[in-house]
Amino acid sequence: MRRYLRSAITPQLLLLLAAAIALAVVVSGNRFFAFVLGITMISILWAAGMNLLTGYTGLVSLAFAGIAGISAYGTVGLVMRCGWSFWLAMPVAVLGAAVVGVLLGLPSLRLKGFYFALSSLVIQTVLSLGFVYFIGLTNGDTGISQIPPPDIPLTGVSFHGIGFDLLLTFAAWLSLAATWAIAHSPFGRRLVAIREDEVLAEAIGIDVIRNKMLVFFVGSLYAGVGGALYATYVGFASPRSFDLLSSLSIWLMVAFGGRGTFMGPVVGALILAPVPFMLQQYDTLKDVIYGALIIAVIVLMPGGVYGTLLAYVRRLPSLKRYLSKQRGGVPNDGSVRRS
Amino acid sequence: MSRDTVTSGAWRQSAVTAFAIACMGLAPFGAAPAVAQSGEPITIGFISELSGPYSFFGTSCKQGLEFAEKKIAAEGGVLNRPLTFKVMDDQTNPAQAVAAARSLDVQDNVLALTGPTSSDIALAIYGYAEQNKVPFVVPVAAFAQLTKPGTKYTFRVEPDAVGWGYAAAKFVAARKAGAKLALMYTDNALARAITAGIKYQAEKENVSIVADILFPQGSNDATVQAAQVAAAKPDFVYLATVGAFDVTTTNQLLDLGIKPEQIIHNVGATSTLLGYGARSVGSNYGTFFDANLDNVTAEGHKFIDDFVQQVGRIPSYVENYCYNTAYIIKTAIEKAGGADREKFRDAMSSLNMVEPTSGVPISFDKNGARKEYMYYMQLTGIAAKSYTAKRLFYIEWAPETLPVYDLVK
Amino acid sequence: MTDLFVARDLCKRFGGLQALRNVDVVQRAGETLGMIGPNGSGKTSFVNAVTGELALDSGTIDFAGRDITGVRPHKVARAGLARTFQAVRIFARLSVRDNLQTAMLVLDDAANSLEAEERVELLHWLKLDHRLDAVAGSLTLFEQRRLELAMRLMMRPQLIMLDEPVGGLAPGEIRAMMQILNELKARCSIFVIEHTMRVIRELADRVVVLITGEKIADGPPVDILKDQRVIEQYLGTAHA
Amino acid sequence: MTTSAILLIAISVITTGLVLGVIFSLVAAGVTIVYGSIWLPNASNGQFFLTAALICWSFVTWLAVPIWVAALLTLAVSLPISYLLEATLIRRFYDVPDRNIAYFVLTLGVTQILSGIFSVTYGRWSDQFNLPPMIAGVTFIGPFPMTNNRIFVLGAASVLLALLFAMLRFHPYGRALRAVFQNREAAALRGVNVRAIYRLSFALGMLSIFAGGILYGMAYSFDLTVAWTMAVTAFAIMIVGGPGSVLGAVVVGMVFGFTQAGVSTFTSPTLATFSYLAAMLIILLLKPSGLFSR
Repeated sequence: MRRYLRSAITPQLLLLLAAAIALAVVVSGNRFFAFVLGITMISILWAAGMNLLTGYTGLVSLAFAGIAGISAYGTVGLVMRCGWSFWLAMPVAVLGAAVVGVLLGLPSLRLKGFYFALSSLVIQTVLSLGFVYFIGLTNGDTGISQIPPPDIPLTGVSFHGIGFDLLLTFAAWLSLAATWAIAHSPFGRRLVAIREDEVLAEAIGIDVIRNKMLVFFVGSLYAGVGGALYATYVGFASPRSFDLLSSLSIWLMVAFGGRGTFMGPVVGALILAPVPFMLQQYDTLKDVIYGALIIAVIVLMPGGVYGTLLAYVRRLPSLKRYLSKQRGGVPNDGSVRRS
Repeated sequence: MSRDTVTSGAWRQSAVTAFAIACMGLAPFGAAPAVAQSGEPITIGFISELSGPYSFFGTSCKQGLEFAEKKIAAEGGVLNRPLTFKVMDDQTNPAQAVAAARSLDVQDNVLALTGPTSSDIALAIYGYAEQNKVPFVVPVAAFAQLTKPGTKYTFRVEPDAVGWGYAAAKFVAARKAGAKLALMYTDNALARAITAGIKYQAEKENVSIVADILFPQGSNDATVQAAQVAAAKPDFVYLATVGAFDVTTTNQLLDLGIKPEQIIHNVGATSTLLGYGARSVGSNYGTFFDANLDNVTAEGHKFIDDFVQQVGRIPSYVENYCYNTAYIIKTAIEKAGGADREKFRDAMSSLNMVEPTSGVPISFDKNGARKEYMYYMQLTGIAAKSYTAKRLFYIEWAPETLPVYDLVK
Repeated sequence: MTDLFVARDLCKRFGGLQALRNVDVVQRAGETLGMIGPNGSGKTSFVNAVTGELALDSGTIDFAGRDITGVRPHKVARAGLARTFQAVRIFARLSVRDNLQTAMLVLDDAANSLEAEERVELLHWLKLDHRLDAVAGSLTLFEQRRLELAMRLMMRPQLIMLDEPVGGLAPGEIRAMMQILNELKARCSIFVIEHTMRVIRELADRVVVLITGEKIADGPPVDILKDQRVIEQYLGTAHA
Repeated sequence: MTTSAILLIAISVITTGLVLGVIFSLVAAGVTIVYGSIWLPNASNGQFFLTAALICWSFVTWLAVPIWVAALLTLAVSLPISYLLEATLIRRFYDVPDRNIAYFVLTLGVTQILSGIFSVTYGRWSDQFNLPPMIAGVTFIGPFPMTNNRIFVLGAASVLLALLFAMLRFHPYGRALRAVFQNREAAALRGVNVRAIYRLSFALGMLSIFAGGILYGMAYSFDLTVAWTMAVTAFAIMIVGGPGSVLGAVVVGMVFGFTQAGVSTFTSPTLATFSYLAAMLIILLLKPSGLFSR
């Protein structure tokens, strides 16, 4: 275990942490940009969790935001109604949300490939309807307003301003560190095996369903933590904050940045999360630009922004050799044989 | 992807990346801050639903507001300074709305916020406004929580939805003593509040509820429910469904032999009234402003005529409230004598004016709630692009008449 | 010799097609058992049923004294029954090293995992030691077959079921592969599917013949070649 | 409750179930044909469904043509749209291994663009849209008055579904299409032009979705939110029915229609919606590959 922890503290990660904190400090003079940055940090956390599911395991979970919503409503309910500390309420709500997530996901975890994505889309719809319908727990589509920010235990004050931004930055970093540790553990290897070939994974003794359940649970934890932080950071929670479109946009960050690469989703979140905020005055063009950007990336950079750049950079030193060799043989293009 | 894409497509890839980075980099400059200085324009932040599922209402509101904005500019602005509205799209998404509020507050240092037409969006901005002490004038959101006890900076122009229900029950009782009423409504905050008000007041008015049907959002057919309602033989059917489903439900009720005179629409917006079609003539609807009212002022008529000419439809209460909101803000600034948030808030609190378009008085209680009122109209005719209606009923009440905060949480 | 695996009365029906019809197969420890039959005769269905990928309609399967009927594939693999696939199955986008490490995962905790020097010896024997950093998908088919074999042997199985191990290989490669398979007998028991007699005759101690889901013969290769039913229904048509 | 009231509700359940069912079936058939052959999960099916209804509305409103002309014109318009999409975006992924994910992202991008365009155009013109009835008047079925327009919609959708079936069953194209559903490699070996079949099935799928949208617009008022509702419903039907199975799409589409209509007589319509989504999850648990999968 210690080995994995040690490998989690890589120069890359430290650099990322430093950059994130620097960015937070630099923009903290402007509360608007700080807010957008805070949302971006939560998006990074969510994208890291989604990457674990989609990128490493090949499970496209479109119920992600719904699970985040369960945790958000749980946390808010425990804090505002029962007077719990955020730091007690959040873990309870996150665990609850992850358990509900696994129970709802159970039938679809047996589904192969893309069918899982489609059925998770239906699960998300059920959750969204539930958020509106169970008005006693969620206040329906009115939403819950004036949600207090997390308290700093034993001090009587709560996180606000730059403190909250740093908390979110830390959470984003922690999520990346956790993803790194998981990706480099035997568990992570099993997940990759499942993504690459479920039948082969089983043939070499990997319990596919159990590992899928486990990763679904872990991914739901990310969703839940993000949900609790999101609701308290925005100060408002409503079914619209945790709907199918939210799930899709988190998933898009991963696909846009590059599935299965460690940094890809971070890049995806950094680019896509601020776009809607930055284009708030351009209401007529915004969706079209967003859509065109997505199409452009999938057509021109099928591996995602980061994935494609990475492949490009890796080829660079060998470019000459590659060009001179082009006439002979068939070099590996990394495509997958399918039977 | 094959390798020839890697070589020949390299420039394309860089182009896309450059485009992405450019989008990121350029976007903030679009939102360059405009600092309000003495002698400079007074800026109000207008956040509304210009895209997403509520775009129709947000856009309608914006259109109403723009008429007033132009008129105020022609009249010489306010305190000899131009009054401008900075428009932001919240995409019908609460987080976007909060971000927009923050942007307008921090970047543009606006005097006040206004704009949303959807209750949950308004409530999200409400949280920000109260916490950061930014005055917030809500033109078209009917949720009572916006003015719950202890509210300081938020002012609600539209009567609250529980009150709509109260007015509806009073209206039904006035039409027929001991009437049987059926309710059909969509699962949303507005409809839940309205029906809570109806149920509360119906008991007092000896109106019995014979059917109570709640539809989930995204419903598309109401035939079976219409049959259930028809089987319950009500005197009136109160509809609080939304958008296209509202029209579908109305038509299916009519198909099943319910008379138009028995139907009460919660509220009448022009496009929906036209959508009901000619067979709906005779049905009733609630409203707060209507082109067919006798008390429309000369300015009101001019607004209606100009609006019809430019937009091609009759303005309804939404456009009217957004038009009036600009004047409410203007009057409060004049009263405050400058662009100071606290003084503006105090001026709003003690405001005493009438709506320029209809002469209905406007004043707010200590929580920012308005003296409430409602009309009930009957459709008398529908043409291709216009309709006629007559007033059947009018009621006024004080916000504290109803235990609003017990009825909705 | 003890019975290593015993399949009794296996039946499986796909819609209107009877893929397996009351098939009985017994394999003794140390024995190399072959299974032949034309395409679509149910050979792969048989392996899929034994390794748990296919749910049987009826029948029982014992392996190493344990009932493994209806046991899920990963448990069958862990119990020491490994298999390969007709179309070679490796993690094509991962490196050879990653493939092998993934195959070792399961046995991290198990007592029978290979020691480091055994692994080196195994890779040397299969001539994969110089290819560790290559992307598996870029290997030749023969290398991929060897990698597949190495991945299974990492788990130190008692029995390995090979589904057409020389399929698609060039003549020279087939000879090399036969050599490897003959050496493999020292490491574990082998169950091999082929649709040609050639491989089976050289490799197997005993042969089971499957036609349209039914076992029509069972015996040493020499006897099978003389079996009138086999000649009529299979060899006669396929190799006329 | 009187017998006639019970009869009234019972017949309303049947007719509603049928009308909703055939429309669901048409759209789901369109989605399932495309997914079964090209492996393209069309996330923008709801937006195209809406596009059809809006185009039809535009023809009626702006060109003032009769509704049946508008409907036919709209169906015709679907062909160049399909061709354009296929030629620019869909075709280039035919041989990509994980193309279902690429297609999903792609169609999400299309969804975003279409919904962006609609929300600032149609969305600002009105909050709801109506098509004029094809046939006026009502026909009484027992005590239940059914509008002739809805009878027409029911009939037209049934005819279209029957045509679709007949084509898949008897026309050589249909047989080739089904061969591709079952096994594209084998089909290619047998001399089927797989790419041509892909193209055909994309056009056919879009045509089916468009037809569903037009008929929906005739039966109901519609607004922009119908796109997502329909997208999710069509996916749910496809999952339960099995991929590439038009029969599955039709059977499950009808079941969904009847569930939505029927369950709401016993309980609230919200619980009815929950119930069929829950039914989907249970079916997945019992038969993960879908009810009618091969």
